[in-house]
Amino acid sequence: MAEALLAHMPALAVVVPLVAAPIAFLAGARWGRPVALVASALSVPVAFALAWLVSAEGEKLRYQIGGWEAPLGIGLVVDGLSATMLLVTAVVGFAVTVYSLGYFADKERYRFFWALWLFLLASMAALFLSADVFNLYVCLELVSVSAVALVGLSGQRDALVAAMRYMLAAILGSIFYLLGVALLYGAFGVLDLAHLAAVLGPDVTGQAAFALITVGLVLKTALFPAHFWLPPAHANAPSPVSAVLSALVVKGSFYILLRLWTDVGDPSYVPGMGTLLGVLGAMAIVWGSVQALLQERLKMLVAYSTVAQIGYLFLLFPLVEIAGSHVVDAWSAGVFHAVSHALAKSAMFLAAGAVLSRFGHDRIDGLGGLSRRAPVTTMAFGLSGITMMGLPPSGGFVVKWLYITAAIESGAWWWAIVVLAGGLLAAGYVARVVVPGFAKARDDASDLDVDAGRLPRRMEFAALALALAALALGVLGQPVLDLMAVGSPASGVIPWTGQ
Amino acid sequence: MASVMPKSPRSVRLAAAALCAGFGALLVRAVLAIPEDHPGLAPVVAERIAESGVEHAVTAVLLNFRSYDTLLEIAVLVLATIGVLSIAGSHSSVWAPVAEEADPVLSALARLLAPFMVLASGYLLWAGEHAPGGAFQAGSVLGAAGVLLALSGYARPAWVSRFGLRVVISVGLIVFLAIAVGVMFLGGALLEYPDGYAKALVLIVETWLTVSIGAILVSLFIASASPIEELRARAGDGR
Amino acid sequence: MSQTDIYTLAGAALFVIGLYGLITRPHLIHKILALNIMSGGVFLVFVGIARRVMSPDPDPLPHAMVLTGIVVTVSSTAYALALAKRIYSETGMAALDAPDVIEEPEASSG
Amino acid sequence: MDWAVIALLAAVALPFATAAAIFALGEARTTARSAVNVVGAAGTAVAVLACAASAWQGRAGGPLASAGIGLLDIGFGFEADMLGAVFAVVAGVLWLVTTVYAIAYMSHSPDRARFFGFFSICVGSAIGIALSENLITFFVFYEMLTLATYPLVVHSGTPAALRGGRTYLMYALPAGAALALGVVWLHVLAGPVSFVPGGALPLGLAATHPVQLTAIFALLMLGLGVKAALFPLHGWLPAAMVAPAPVSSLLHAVAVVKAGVFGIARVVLEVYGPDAALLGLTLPLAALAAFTIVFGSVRALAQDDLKKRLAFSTVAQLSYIVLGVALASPLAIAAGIAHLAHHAALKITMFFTAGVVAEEVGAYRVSELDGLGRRMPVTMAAFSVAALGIVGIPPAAGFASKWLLGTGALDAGAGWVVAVLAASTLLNAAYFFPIIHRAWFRAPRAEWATGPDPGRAEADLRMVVPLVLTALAGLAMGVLAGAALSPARWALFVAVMEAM
Amino acid sequence: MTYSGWLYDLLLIGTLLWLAVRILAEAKLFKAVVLYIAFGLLVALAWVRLAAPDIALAEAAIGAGITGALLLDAVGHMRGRAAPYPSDEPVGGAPAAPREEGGAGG
Repeated sequence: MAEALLAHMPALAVVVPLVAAPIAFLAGARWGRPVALVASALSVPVAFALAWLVSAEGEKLRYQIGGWEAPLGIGLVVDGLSATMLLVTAVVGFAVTVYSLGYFADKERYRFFWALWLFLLASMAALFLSADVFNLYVCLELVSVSAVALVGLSGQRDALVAAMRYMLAAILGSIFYLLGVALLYGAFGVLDLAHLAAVLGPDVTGQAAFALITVGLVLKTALFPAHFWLPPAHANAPSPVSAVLSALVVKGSFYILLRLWTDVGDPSYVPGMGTLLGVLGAMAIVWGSVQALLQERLKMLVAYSTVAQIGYLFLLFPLVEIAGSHVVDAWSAGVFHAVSHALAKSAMFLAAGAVLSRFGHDRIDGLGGLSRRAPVTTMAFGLSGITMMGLPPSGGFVVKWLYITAAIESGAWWWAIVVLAGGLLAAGYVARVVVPGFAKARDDASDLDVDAGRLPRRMEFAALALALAALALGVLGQPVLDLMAVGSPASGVIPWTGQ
Repeated sequence: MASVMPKSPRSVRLAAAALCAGFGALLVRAVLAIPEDHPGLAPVVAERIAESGVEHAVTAVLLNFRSYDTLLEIAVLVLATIGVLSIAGSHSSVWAPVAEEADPVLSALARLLAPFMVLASGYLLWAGEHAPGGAFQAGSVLGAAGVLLALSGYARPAWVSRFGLRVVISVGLIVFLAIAVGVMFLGGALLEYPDGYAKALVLIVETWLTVSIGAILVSLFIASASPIEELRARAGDGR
Repeated sequence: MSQTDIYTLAGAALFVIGLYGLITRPHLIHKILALNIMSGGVFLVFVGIARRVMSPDPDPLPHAMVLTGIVVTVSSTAYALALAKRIYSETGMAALDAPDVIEEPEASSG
Repeated sequence: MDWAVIALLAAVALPFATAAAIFALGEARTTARSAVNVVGAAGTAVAVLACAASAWQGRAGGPLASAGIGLLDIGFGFEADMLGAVFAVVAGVLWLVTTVYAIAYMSHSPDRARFFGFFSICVGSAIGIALSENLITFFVFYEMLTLATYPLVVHSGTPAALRGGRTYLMYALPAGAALALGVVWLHVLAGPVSFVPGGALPLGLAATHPVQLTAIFALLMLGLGVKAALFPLHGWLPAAMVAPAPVSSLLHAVAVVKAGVFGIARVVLEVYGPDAALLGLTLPLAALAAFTIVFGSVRALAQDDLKKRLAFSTVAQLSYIVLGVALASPLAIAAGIAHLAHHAALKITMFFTAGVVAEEVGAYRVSELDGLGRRMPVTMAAFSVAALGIVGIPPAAGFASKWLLGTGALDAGAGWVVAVLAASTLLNAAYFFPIIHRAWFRAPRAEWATGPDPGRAEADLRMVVPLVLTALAGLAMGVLAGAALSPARWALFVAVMEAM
Repeated sequence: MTYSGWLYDLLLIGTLLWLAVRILAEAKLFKAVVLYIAFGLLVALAWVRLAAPDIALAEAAIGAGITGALLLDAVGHMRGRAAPYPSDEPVGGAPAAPREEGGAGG
């Protein structure tokens, strides 16, 4: 029985939240809460079981839905990368669920939150497991529609306009992606990722398909200069939603890019593409950080920080292309960044949300003396800031370490400079929030309402727990590094060239 | 009404034109390079269709070989409907019968057409097993019938409460999921129909999907339709 | 030139036309229409590719994918329209950007 | 696990555990917090002393205790070696003394949980730096120290404090980036770098990659030089004097700044080893240190603010250590290492005193100290002993340092250093003697005789006892410099190993 | 392929492209949506030409039908004005908002 259960784990990872979503919808405003809590709690052991399975097996697992073998049927694939992303989704998802129970105190107004939220969790799981390019399209649509609906949930003007902008960008991205899928099918006649990798050749249609898919996913990942939709959407969404959008949702489309460019093909498949993505990533780091330095609202600052941190993800592509023997470092750096940024950024948004809902505003110049009024929240923000800066001991430092190693090793030291400069800029915008927190509380320097009631403890501690997890990755990160390396292209073989 | 066509700045239009020209050139090249003789997966489908429980290839792909896509697609539908409900707010006409001041001609026409559309839907569902048709077409026609009725002012029956509406919206997904997961207890994978049961299970799924897609499409339309006060206001405008 | 070529090229053209409209038309309804036209173009490419198999029944896979795509597209269109209407109700505007982004309005024949 | 490993892990972990407990107890529970703090500090002091004992036991065959966690191909590793034990004992033992002082000093200050929590983290980081087995671990704790110090610098929350904090970060963060680049680059070039007496670079690397190694050295010195307050990277230290006295005492005279010089010692002696001289890197470093000595002393002369004068004195004194390491003869190295301990005891005494003076009589400037010796004779006696020690008047510890450094320089064939030493000594005397003179030989300020509490009045015992103890320690290190286990002897032992 | 088949395909495609351009150039939204419904029906014809009757049925019902109905409702709600800003023409009943509200971020 236990054996059978384990064999079905990949399906369960999707099915658990997917079954819970319509149930939460039926259950309504009150009973949707426990349904969501149970489902997101169950997802955690399922994700751990998958991670354990993959580690024990030491190679990719496949699960064929409907019992139909690829290329006819759709497969779920569990390798180190997908298990890692699932694990992060489950952990962040659970923490955010706990936080949301406190955040959405107005049950009736947000009665649709829980169903939409579970759909988002289910679609993220489905996306990270899917082994089929068309199925990934459906997953992307699920992710986008649920994410946009969550952004617009509050019904406030700014949120609605932000949701619309996000929606248009997301649909456009999906259409680009779908056109790419059409061309891939036209050129190679298969949809399964592994089959695609086997038959992928230097083909004009195939290259165009990769380019179109990349444009679509870059739009959805909000890589500079396609980031225009992200800051308003992430800043105006309810804070738990902001957390998950920044932590997980943008990583979903990045994950597909990673699969395509390092698992199916490699960055040299379309000449210049790796470098182009890297350059855009570098520009994102600088532009996002500078914008974060200029923002007046805390959540806008955090959102622009996401724009910057997304840039780090894309440094992976040029470095994987050129890093030679250190391709492992470059690849691991990108994936590890996805993990540690997910933890730290969700912590930041949850902290910002705690500030916003406790004090009623998030203007940065009105946060004087914050560390005295809300020490746990300030601590959570500061600790996650350490990961943003890439300082030890944090997951961000491991990322920096790996990137700089890959850059120096491959002789492309300018990427190392980008990484380091980004860290300093991050210190600048984190300091903008943390430093006034230490200022002596003067009446004219602080807009913090002295009488503001305490927040539910679970809100403050959910943020702190995530920030501490991001920090712990910097010391105890080896199991995660081991996990994500299982069956990864970082093991040295680039499939389509057979090298 | 003055018809004014706002335009983007010239710089935006030029940039857009350049971008589109670039994509256009890329696409023309890519499309013309598609190999003409690639059979795709058609032979594989032809080879396995006998096991699928249906004779029509498209239905076999949708409801058996790639039924997972269809499952998630239904999820998108339900999700979008919930999204529309969450946007529409509590004043949406979804919670109350739609406008009662409908055009009598349209109303009569709808009442005449609706039974035929339901019949057509049933035919499409039945035909889908061996010919063009199937749950989607059938569901769409059913949905279209529902929309027509809604447009013609046919009020939602009073017994369809808020909870009932939620059931109608989500029932298709829930049934599909129940079957998808249920077969796992018989020893198969997710959505793996046991030998010999494929035909029956596909038919059950199709039937439910027809009903639910129809119901969802109607709900989507009604839920997204303008709030009732606004319909009244619009009618009052003398439009 | 085969039927596949004709229809895939037509699909590409619709994609590009829609893209241009999406960027240059400020009205949300226009943007949503443009996205639907783009989707139509993509579906044409799919079905054109399916037509390569010149038996009475073309490749069923792209057909199935397009059917799925149509349902997904109508779902997101329905949501986008609901959003547009709500924005109009809340702000009295049907565009994303403030008017100062837009050039002098020109009269058009329509 | 044997006792040595337990002591090693305890030395690193106890301060962090103390910090966690302090944060958890929160602001209101003062007594429990103080108790936890003192117990944690005492435990740490015992642990670092045990580490020193294990290092001494293993002095011939390598450290007895090592431990670590694997991450990537480097891992975090700790070991209790002879060199590290010096800094660990200095930081750990002085923490206990400082804790007692600080509990009294801060007794009316707000935000004490935050203060003592971050203080513990700083000490833990310093001990981690001391006991790191490799450059990566060192770097991790070095950056932790950078960040954990910030809340202490800005503790009072005044605009001046925030300015000081900003200056500090402006120096420290870019330095951290340079250090990171250097560390990773070295790792790529030379593989995992453990600290090994006599140098850790693979054989022949200096011959094949001289330019890269030089660039890496420059990056490392840039990163470490900020905390070591090497000219021109010293600017943050005087600005950071806005911090409360316990911070200035332990962190800005001992833990933080010596983390920098200790790092320089590790890199020069135990990473580059003889290659540093081969590549021609030591002479520029020595010259820079020598210049910083003179520069710091001259700037100290001009300061009327007592803490700023002490800060510039620290700038100069830190470079004694750098100079000793850079000269690389056994005696010079011994001088540097010994001075690490000597200067710690002496300078912390002076900062303790400055804090007491500011707190008790509100005097912040040298010109306000007239006749203070008669009001608080014990405190000012301790101050005077420490000042004379730093100037280098025998028998206090500073003399031993200077003597070793001078002879070591002559051994290394760098006679010019003696001139620097002489000039520095004169300058030391020139900026400290006026203070001593004012305190003992000028008439007291009028309000002290007529105020509510006229005449002789020492501060709270919990502040006076620590500063007397540290002054006595400074004296003892000089008087007993020749005794077994004295810092000077210990340093000689390390120096011989390093120079082998 | 036969000559007449060619001609039919080209005519169909030409009309589709022309309609697509018209839809996006049309100032009156109501007219644009009606054109879009026509577009959808013509696309359904294209599906028939491509031997995809399943899609033709779905397109007619969903693509043209449901989408068209949703679009018409939305246009009715927005009163068919192509001008997206309240300043162009005062609209009775619709709440006019300050301009800066609409341009959140970006």
